[in-house]
Amino acid sequence: MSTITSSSTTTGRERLGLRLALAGGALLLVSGLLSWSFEPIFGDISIRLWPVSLQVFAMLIGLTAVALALSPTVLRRALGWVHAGPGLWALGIGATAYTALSLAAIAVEAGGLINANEGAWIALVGALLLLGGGWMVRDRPRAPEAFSAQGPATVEIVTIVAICALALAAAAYALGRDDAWVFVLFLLTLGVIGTALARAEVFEWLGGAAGRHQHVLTLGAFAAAFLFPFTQDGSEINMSIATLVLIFAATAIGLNIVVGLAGLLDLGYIAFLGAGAYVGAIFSGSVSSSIGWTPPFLVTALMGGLFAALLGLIVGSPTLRVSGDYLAIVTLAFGEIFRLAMFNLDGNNGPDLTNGPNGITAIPNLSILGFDFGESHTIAGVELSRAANYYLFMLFITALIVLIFARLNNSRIGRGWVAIREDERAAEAMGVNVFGLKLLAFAGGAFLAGVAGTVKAHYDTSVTPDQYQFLESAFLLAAVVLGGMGTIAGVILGAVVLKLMPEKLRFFSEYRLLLFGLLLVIMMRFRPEGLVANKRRQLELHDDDQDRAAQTDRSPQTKEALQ
Amino acid sequence: MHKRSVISAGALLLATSMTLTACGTRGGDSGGGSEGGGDSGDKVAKIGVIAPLSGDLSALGKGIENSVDLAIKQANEEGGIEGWTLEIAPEDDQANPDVGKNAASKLAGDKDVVGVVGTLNSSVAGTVAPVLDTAKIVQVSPANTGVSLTKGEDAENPSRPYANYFRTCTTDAVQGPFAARYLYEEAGIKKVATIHDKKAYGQGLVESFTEEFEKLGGEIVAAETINPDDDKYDAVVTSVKAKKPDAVYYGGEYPQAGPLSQQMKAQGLKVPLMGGDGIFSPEFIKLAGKTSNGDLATSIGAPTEKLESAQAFVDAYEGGGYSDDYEAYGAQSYDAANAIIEALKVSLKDAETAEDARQATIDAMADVTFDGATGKVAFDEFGDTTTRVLTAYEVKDGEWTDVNTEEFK
Amino acid sequence: MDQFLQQLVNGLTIGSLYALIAVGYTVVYGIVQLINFAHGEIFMIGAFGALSTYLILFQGQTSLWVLPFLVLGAMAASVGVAVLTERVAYRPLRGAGRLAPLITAIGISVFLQEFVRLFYDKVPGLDFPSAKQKIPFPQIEVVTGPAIELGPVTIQRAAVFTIGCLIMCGAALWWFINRTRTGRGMQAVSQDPDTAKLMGINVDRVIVVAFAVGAALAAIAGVAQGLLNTNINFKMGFIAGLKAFTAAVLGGIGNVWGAILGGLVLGVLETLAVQFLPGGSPWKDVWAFALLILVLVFRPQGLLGAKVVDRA
Amino acid sequence: MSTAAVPHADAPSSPGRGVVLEARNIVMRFGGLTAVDDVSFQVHEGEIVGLIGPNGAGKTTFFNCLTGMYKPTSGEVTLGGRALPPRPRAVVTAGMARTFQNIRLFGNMTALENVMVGRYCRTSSMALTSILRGPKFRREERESIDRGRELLRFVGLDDKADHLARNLPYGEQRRLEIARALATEPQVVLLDEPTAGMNPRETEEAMRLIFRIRELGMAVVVIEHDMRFIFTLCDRVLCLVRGALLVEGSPAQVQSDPRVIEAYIGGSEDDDISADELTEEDVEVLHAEGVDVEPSRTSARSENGR
Repeated sequence: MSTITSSSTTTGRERLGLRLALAGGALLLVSGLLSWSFEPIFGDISIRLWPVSLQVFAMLIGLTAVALALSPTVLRRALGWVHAGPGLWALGIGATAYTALSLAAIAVEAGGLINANEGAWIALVGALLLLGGGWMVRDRPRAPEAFSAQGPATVEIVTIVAICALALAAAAYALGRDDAWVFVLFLLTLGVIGTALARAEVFEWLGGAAGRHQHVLTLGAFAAAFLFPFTQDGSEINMSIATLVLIFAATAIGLNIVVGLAGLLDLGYIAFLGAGAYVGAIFSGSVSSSIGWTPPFLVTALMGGLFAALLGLIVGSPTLRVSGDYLAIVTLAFGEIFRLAMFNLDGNNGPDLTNGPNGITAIPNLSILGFDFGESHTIAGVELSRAANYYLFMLFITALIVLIFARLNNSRIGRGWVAIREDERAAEAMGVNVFGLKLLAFAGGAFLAGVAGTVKAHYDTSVTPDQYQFLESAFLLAAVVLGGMGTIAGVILGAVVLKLMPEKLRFFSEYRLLLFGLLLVIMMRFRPEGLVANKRRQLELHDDDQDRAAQTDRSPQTKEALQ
Repeated sequence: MHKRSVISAGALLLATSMTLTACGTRGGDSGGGSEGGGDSGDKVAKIGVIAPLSGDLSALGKGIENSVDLAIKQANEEGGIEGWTLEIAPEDDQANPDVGKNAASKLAGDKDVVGVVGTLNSSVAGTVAPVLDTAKIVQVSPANTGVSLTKGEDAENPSRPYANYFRTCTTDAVQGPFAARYLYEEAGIKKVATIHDKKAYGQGLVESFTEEFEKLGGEIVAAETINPDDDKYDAVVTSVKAKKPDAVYYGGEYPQAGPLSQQMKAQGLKVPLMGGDGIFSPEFIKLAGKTSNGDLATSIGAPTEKLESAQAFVDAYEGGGYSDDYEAYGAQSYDAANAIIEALKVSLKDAETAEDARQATIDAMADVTFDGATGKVAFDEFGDTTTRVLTAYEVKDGEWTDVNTEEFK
Repeated sequence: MDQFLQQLVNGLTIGSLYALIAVGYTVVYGIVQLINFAHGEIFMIGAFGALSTYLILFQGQTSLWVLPFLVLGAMAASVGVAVLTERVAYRPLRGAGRLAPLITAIGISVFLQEFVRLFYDKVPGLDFPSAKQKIPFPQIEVVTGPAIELGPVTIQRAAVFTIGCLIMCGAALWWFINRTRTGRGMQAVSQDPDTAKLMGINVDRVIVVAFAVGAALAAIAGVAQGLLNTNINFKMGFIAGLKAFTAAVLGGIGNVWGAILGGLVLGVLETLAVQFLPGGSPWKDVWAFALLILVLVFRPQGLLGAKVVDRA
Repeated sequence: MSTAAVPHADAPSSPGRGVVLEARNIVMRFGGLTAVDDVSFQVHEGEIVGLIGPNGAGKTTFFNCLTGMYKPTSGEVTLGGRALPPRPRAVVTAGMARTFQNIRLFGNMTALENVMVGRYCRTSSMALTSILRGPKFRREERESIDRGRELLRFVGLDDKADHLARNLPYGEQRRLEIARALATEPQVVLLDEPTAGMNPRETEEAMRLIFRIRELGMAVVVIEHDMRFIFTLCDRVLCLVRGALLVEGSPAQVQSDPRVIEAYIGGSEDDDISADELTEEDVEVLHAEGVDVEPSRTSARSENGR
């Protein structure tokens, strides 16, 4: 917290800092118009007055810096509520990192730092000025009007919509980058600006605005996601990445019911996706399926969901007696049993059902009400490829899952789950049907995953046991943990990060798992609540809280119950 | 109030996003322009490779990648195809059908790719072939032996499932029986136990082996399976040993076959282990240890080192400075790549872009015929190779030594 | 009957491996109530430690005197990594609920596997083979020679070594726990950490010792597994770890003797299941995991009774 | 709405009315330790009953037996004449709610949500209704919110409805726990040390709150160590020593009973060696293990636990 003697008067040192930051931001802005390299790399950053890639990113950072630096003075009217000090400090660090990495990129791609042109150096100077200015104002107290700020409704709605559109544009742009350097630098830019704005407490305001216009936000986000295929001009590869991300995200939200709401750690969740996928595959009419019957897809989807839910009930039943990390191991064991059973039901070691390790292949494309998902369709002059068809369908399913999650969360059932998560015995003593709700969480989460699985089977065209190994469960859990347990936005963010990064960064794919493991360790150490923390219901991960410790019995069992 | 704000928000969103994405496109265009320019004015056509470049089977996969690379380099040096430069686009499938499918999607999405060499595993081919078939990209496998890839699921009424799929190796339908005849006729073994890893390749081999072996009058005393993820096969070896076979026929690959052979001998089951081309690798001998002497394998084609047509390949490979051995499928991969290059000579001639030439390349494949490293390369109406020369090898003094080469009839 | 005896021997061999690894789970759990998910990887690191020692110092040697050095190399690697993970990853999370350490453990497990896979052949100055595929393990004459035939039963020499290791380790463990100051300190901490702290026991140190003891036994198991299977690979720890955890639960988690008993019982049940249940060897892990679930549900305190039962 | 929200106190309170809660010959053994030894008692409508006794006397264990958190070794509990099954949920549904010695709120839920969890057993919307937001769901949800706010106002927390329970000061957490218990619409409320750790002013407030609960027509059973509090508040007082009922009577009677004083003095003397008041988890662990309780160990534990 900033100093208590917070006065809105600005000291001389702060004034200097703000000016330095302003100058730095301006330099960054200007640098974008200059040449960064003698070589025409990264979409040709050698041309002046024609900013592309790295230059544009620098200008974005510069623009943010200028806005923040001017917020206490010139823009006081509009942006007076912004907490400029910490924002500028974060931006300074980020901008320095960005320009340094840009120089490194130029050096690597063009062969030596000698190839960096004046623009890049000016950007570096700007970043350093910003860093210095930011350091001077980093303790600047928050303006008194910070939290009371509530703009007119139209301004807020426009802002929300603009942010959705920006997110769409950013996603489309990022996916379009083939150059790993540009991709990384773009992500870094987003990260830097995002962190700076978060430090400047812009998101507090946004959070408020979003809360006041939740429908607009939700619809906007989905509209942006819906429009996404139309920006891709039939690019199959980007759409297939996007579809993978969606399937993954939808499953992760299902898992979030179990882990985030009910607090039951499930390490075998991928098996439910697999159960749905196998049902989808077996009843798909694939030649390698041993069952010839092909019901309409909606029936298959329902069957897949119900079968997964049935498995969920079976896995959930030990929760009557087992909880905590024992439960996690039970679910892990169950997941392995599922995979091995699918592996073995091939006629050699059991009934011929799943075709063993070879899996069920050549699964035909979905066809719902005459709409063939395997064909390209032209809608509004834009060609929608096969992957885009599945993307839109998955988007619909994801929307349903999000709706179910949100509504359950905010109901008697959801409160029951959270109560169980918080203190199982107290919940029971207050009349909450603990066992029933736990089963419901398992079965419900499994159902949603099962439905997603039936679509995945058709999209993947093959279902093999290897797709459903433990590591995939760990990935799902990581998406939930990374994003923020119990949140929707966080889990979607986590899913995007975990699926998108390895697809776009080829050089990185070899190290994907290594970094994944490291990420889990670091997140648990430094930010266990995830990227998007659930402010209202932060999980019990920062257990060292004083007031908490005071009221908690010290025996391990009580801690256990609190999980 | 709510409804109105939502509608106006939607309209606004549409407008904003269109503007923004338009901006994005401009940046993207200028990016694409600078990248396309190579050092010559030639257009680029890529030949993809889908093989396990990491994981247990990476020795084989690297051999495939390097051999294709060699073929492409040679073609470019010889002036290859007028106006075109060939490039290699390797993708790792980790011997996993799912990863393989993603690799295939990636290659299909690359407009420059006109052909693919791969895969190693039949199970991976099951997911790769449909993707490439949809994209009309020719696929030539140097190693898939699963019968159904060319003849369909129904063995009685063969019908070709993927028009784009060809292979330079013979199938299980040839290799299994060849092994059966070798064991029964040459080695005089009448009682055999079979073990396989349940994958398409291993199971297919064992099935065709069993059929032929029993037809010849031999006896299959035990039929077991293992899980390739296991390291320890004690339980299986014990059951097999109790049936007192004179040899064990294993359908699968060397990462399992090596330890299996070693553990068999250590448990006192001192009979030869025989397998298909999947165990024909020096890695097998390393894993199986000293007791592997006497183990047998079949492989497709005549021994590379002994075949005159292959000698040129071996020399070129060794001169190519590759750090990995060409392994079991080097020669077949080299031939597969050359088959695609031969077809491209026809199809790329009149093509504007590489993507346009895809279908024409598939059409041209049917007529390709040349003398490759493994002998004459040509394909029948199913896409199978017309040569059916096989060789049996035996481990002698820690090395694979060929003991019998003949044309399978 | 012959087959039964043979499978019994096989089961005891595998069971000894499980038992050696399971002790690590149980000791750590008994003291900090943490399922050290990465313990399977510690076992794997042990095997690679032994291999590295061999490749650096004894390349080409096959005589018996090499073996103790391999074991020492394995222990050094395992204990080092285990203590490091405790220090860097687990200690900061102590008292932070249960979810965070478990997720951390999963992260460490994945990280260690990948680290070995990616970088084993990249150690500067040393010509190690790539760990991306199975690596043959050095053969030591006396322990990997021809099998011993006892009537109808064949016993691999490496199996004798494995079972022998278990017996020796069991004895050493008994002596350590009951006869040394540190061992008694461990007992005290596992029974009541608060009181132990009040009595001046350095709990941090005891926890490190617990990790180290578990890692040392896992390292021996790693060497034994290498000799038995004649090859090792980077993912050998995952399933072995799960099985060993099953063994620890089966015996009663927190109870050292329970872990040893549980390992042996699990190994024997598993091999007998392959022999006598339909479906054959690919189902054996299924039986093991099903057993784990059944034990957790119906007898969470395990065969010999666990220290902390109230997971229910 | 507001009138329906709080049960009516249709009669002034005084003992001697109909029996609401009755416990007959409750015995609870853990291994070799008898924590509750053949205790019987009755609670009448609108009565405030105090339960006192030195540490380790088995008061909380007795509460756990009453509320179904433990299954008594023998004995029977009836509420309004009907036998209560030893399951917490059934007990709450039948009309008896409790608070905990060491506060067990749902820390990461808001105060209002905590109270709404108490409404769980009086509502019945299941998953599908919740997802579809049917009319029943909306009615119940609105009722729950209104009722929750009503109760928060009743305990004086109406301005803290949206605060996380964990962020409330200690005294307010105690009151919130009471509101949560009241939300289950009980006939009898069991309060386990409701003033532990409170300052005199807060204790005074708590006392007034308990009187007001009685005015709503509910019977209250209170465990307390604060004698002044007990003797001012209660209509009747029971004193437990070593699991057995020592004295029962009016505050004045109990206060003057020499055995009570002796029990307290003696109790504190041999506090170190007697089986101390076990936390319920400790006992469960021991129980599940089938292990005899080692007195020294448990005493050390619970001291630390407090």
